[in-house]
Amino acid sequence: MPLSNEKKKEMFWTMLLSRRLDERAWVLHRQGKIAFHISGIGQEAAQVGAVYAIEKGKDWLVPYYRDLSMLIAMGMSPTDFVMSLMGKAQEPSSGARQMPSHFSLRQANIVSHSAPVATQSPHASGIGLGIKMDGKDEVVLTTIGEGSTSQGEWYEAVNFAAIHQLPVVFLVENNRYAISVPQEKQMAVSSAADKACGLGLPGIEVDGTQMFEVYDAVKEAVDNARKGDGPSVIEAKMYRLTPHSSDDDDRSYRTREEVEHFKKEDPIIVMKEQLIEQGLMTEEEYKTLEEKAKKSVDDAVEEATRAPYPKGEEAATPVYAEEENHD
Amino acid sequence: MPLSNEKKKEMFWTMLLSRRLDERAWVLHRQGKIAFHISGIGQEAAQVGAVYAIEKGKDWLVPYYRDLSMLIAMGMSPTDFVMSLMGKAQEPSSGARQMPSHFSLRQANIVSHSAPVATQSPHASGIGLGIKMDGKDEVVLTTIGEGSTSQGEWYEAVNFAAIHQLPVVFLVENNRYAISVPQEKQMAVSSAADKACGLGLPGIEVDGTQMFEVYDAVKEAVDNARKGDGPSVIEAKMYRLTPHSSDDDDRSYRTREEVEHFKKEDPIIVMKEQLIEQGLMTEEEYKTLEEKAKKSVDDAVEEATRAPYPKGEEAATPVYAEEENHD
Amino acid sequence: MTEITMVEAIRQAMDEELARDDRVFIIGEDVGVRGGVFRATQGLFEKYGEERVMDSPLAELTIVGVGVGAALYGKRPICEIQFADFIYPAFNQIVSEASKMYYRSNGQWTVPMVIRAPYGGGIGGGLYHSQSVEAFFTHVPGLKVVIPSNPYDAKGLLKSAVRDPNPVMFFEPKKGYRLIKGEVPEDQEYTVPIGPAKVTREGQDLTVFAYGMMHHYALQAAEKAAEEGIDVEVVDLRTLYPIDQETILKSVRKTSKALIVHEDNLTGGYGAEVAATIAEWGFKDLDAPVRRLAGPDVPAVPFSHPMQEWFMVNTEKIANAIRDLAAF
Amino acid sequence: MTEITMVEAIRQAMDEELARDDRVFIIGEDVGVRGGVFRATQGLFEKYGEERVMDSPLAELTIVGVGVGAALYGKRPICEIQFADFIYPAFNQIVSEASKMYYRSNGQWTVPMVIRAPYGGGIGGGLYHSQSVEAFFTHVPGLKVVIPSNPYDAKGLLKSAVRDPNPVMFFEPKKGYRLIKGEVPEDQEYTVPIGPAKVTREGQDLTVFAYGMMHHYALQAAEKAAEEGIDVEVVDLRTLYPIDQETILKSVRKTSKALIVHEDNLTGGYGAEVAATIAEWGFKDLDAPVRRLAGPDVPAVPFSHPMQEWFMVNTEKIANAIRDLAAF
Ligand SMILES: Cc1ncc(C[n+]2csc(CCOP(=O)(O)OP(=O)(O)O)c2C)c(N)n1
Ligand SMILES: Cc1ncc(C[n+]2csc(CCOP(=O)(O)OP(=O)(O)O)c2C)c(N)n1
Ligand SMILES: [Mg+2]
Ligand SMILES: [Mg+2]
Repeated sequence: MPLSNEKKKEMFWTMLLSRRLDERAWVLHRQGKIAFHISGIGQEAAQVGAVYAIEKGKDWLVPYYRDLSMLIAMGMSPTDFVMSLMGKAQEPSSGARQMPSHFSLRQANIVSHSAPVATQSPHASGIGLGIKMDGKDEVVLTTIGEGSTSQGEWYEAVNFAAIHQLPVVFLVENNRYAISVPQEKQMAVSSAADKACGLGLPGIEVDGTQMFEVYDAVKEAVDNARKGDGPSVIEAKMYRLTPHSSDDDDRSYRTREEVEHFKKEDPIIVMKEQLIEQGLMTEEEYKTLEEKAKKSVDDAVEEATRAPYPKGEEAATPVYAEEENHD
Repeated sequence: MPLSNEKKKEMFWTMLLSRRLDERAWVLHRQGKIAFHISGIGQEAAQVGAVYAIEKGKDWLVPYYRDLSMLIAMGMSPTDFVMSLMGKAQEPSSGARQMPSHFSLRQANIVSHSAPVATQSPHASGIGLGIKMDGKDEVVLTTIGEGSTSQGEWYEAVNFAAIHQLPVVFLVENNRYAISVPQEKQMAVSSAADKACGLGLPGIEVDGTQMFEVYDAVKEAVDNARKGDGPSVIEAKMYRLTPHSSDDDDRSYRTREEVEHFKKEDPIIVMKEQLIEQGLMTEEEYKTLEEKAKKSVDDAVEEATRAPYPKGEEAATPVYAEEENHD
Repeated sequence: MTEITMVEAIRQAMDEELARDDRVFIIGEDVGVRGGVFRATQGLFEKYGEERVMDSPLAELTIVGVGVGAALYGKRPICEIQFADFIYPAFNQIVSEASKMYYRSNGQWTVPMVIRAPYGGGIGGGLYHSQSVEAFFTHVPGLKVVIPSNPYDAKGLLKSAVRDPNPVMFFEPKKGYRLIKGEVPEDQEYTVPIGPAKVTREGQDLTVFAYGMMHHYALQAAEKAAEEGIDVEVVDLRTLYPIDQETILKSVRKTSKALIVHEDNLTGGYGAEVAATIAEWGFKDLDAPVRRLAGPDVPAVPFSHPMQEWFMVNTEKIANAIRDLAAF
Repeated sequence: MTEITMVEAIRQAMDEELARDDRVFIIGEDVGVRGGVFRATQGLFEKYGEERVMDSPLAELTIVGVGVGAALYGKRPICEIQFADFIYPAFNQIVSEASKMYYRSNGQWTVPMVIRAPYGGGIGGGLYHSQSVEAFFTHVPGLKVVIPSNPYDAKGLLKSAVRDPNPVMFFEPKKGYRLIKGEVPEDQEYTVPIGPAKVTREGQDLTVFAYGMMHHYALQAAEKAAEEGIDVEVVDLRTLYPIDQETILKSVRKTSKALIVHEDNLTGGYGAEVAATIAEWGFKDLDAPVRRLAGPDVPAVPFSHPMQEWFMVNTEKIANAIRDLAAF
């Protein structure tokens, strides 16, 4: 079933809202109102395209720190996110224990991830194993940066999923850098999708600025996984338009020309033009969306600013569970 | 330059001597004279074929615990080996600190390895890096079992070597089992050589009972590495003709029929017949070799039996080096 | 009650838990048809099938990482590490992930899993089949660390570990697998709670704190000492982490002298924490220095028999340490 | 003498060692053009080229495992782990390989390498950019573990570490990178030996043992206490492993009271070994319980500022502990 026009517009809206929220985080950082931000700017088309291919409330998402727009798509509110930026007690991922953008949303089947890269990949395979054991038709989508596929952890996770034909889609968000280190120093192949051939599962490469192409590729992989046809690796190629994080200065390792070049391929611009061209959205509508996004972000900042910080001693718990957390 | 007939006979002799030594170890174990043995029986053709492709005294060997015949080829004496079986003070690998078959021979550029599998693979890449930095034309040969290629450690080692085009040959000795676990539970590809395509280096499969085919394949990879054309993965397919170790009982996981089937492809028989067929060896000569091997093994056992055990307190050192050990 | 071995007790615990709760499954190297290299899973593959007694690839990170994921999904994995010495590839998954998941998600996600591993020396295993690794984990909040010393506890504690909603490191003294036998109720289910240490021998003159194989030897050494008129109390620490300060301090209050024994290297070993606890909170009760008897600070237990014996703590060495401390 | 920061001292040490010995090279994530995420390798790539200041793949096991191999070949790698929290993927290579190579080969093979990693909290890094990991390594014979507290030592100890024929874990208190400044000789080469702890403040009433950032705070707390008439001795442990028992026990002999401070979690932390050492060999000298002040036993330092402050040991908390102990 192809995406409806409504769905397509909704997807664009998710991209746009995430982008404006993400940009605001940079502003808050410059204003000294938050201590840290790590950005998804430039990766929204791939993220939204991918996450719309799984079923909300049924499938599983095991994300990484750039996946803000996936989280927004799955139901994390802008206020939730700004609270995490500010370290407010009520932020839903960790009660402000983790740095911002280290997501978790139990009720949406979004698994908590940590900072050490690639540790989430075996979790995805383990969830896939559980699904297979129970004979369910759920699917796991997990994401990672291209640099992080250098970790043995990723290899082992994919290998296990391939051996047992688990319903897992391994999405690699290739934004060309791991902080300062370019792809050529991470691998001797031209795409992380190429790594799949060595592990016995399909590897697909897709243009990460093309939201609907990403959707199609991931949807096919998800459908296969759901049918019991096993896992896939998908690499979406894109570009990290911001420095690695608010602690980074990217001028030492890439030219301004390079960044400017890729700004022309900004997925927000690409997708906006595509929607307008295809008659799915008018300039008018777009402006309304922009206003709506701005208001949503403004409100979020205001609400989050009012929210209380945790008390120091709240950090004493919860170290050990008294009961497991399953239904 | 093809192998001379003399070389070929020498290679067969090395196989044969290793085999008889290895068999004696099983006997010593049954007699209660040694505590542990882990065997290379069935893997000699591949091992000798491979190790003859590197240059003694110049190239590097980073082996694993089944490589007895490689060690014999590189200059470890049968007495040395029996001493290690018996835990005698003078055994050259570790002064009896390690279990038998955990080899090291500094003067022959054979690096000490441990029991945790795959830890040797990154060492091989590190040595390769050193060689490249110094602009030397040395080569590293490193070995591993097929099951152990499931470790992220192996993937990372090969990946690094591929990125930097290091002079390393990664030989996988695929004997079809990792203790009881068959290859299908380790990987979703039909050969560890297939894994190479995902890492951007050549992957070659070869029949591990055919000593000269293995030699040719490894020689080509070694030549490429020496020229600066980078690393290769080679998988030699073979069969472990004995239980995993003297602690194992393989009847729980494979049929006697299967083992009997592969005994017919015993590389000693295969290579003996080949040499006789090609007129490189007569039955007479073969008998002489057998006698020579028996005598060599007898002598080794006698000599090793006479050698002293270490004193307990010798184990107190050497924990820290006072000086590095390099020239 | 019948007398069974340690390894049989462990096998029984897993058998019963697999039968009780179909979310429980075993994953590890050679745990399937082979029944485990120590036969701890013998017969379980045949009884519960390939999916619940699952041979993993040869990769400890996979075993634990997949276990964490399965636990998040709602399963209750028992991960077997073939030898404790091979747990390090999984260190990141244990320390960064399993232990911190509950805290970092502010209680959203639990990781109910058990990681079993045989540990310890004296079995001719050399540097890499003899290691004691508990001290790497008794420093990691979020984990529990359990080491049984006898079949009764092994069975009861392992069953508790499987039911615990937290990740539990369960280290089994492999030298005792067949050597240590003990009575276990036959027709009656029981568990042993994770948490409390246990006074296994009452005494007045000094306390020996030990666990695993060393606890076995400590009891023997206490008997020897008794013949010489030294009345030794023995405490089996059992749950090393979180530490049972109360039982430890109560015993020191009574005997005023403490000897801590483990086979792991001395420096930075678990004994340091027990000693530090006593030095901080039992100081007023102490009549003598807090003594530790442990493996020497060399990398691991060497293979050759004389060197292995030099390394290992045994009944005789414990008895000597008891005599010294009693005479202080 | 000029005043420089900790991170500048570390940069200088590497610069000088790269210049002195062409076997030395640096490998790590972002150490090249980026100059390291903390700028510890700034300018070195430009000066020594890509081969000697080498960006690794994003894989700590690779960094250390390749480092071990290069060291075996005859190089002298300096491996940078971007944050100590990310060292666990390399744990197997450090604990199974680097630390045991010399012993297991009976002295044939040495692994002269340094593993540098910034550690510690108080910088808003949350659970995974704030960890103290030293206690995992101060239990591993064959390794040396060094933590400097000031620029002079940082430079001198790092130079010694590079020249040491053994693997040296070199943990750098990242909060102090720019905060702690100190004098370092300008035109004169020097090293500081690995091994000895150092009395950095003489006192009579009690001794505070600390290292890294906590040593910095300990000196400040000692000043506060002095105003209140408490005469505190401060010992900078510097080389944690092997432990300098002599300096520790000598100070306890003098002051009879010991307070050990670290920011790592309390239980099973390095302080346990220091306390145990004192309780065993300095018992007769003690006038009070051996006190430890350390991070609480939660998984790691939380991100949000109030929770971070709750976790972190600081000057005020140390001063309070000093007052308590002095009053005992
Ligand atoms: C195990 C580990 N090592 C190092 C880091 C520090 N680090 C954080 S993000 C990052 C780069 C990640 O690059 P990539 O995987 O390409 O993802 P991207 O950030 O580009 O999306 C590094 C090195 C980390 N988080 N975890
Ligand atoms: C890290 C690690 N895990 C487990 C073991 C136990 N073990 C020793 S050999 C072996 C099987 C190895 O299989 P493979 O790599 O195929 O080599 P083979 O023995 O068949 O030659 C296992 C599981 C080990 N030595 N190291
Ligand atoms: Mg990237
Ligand atoms: Mg095999």
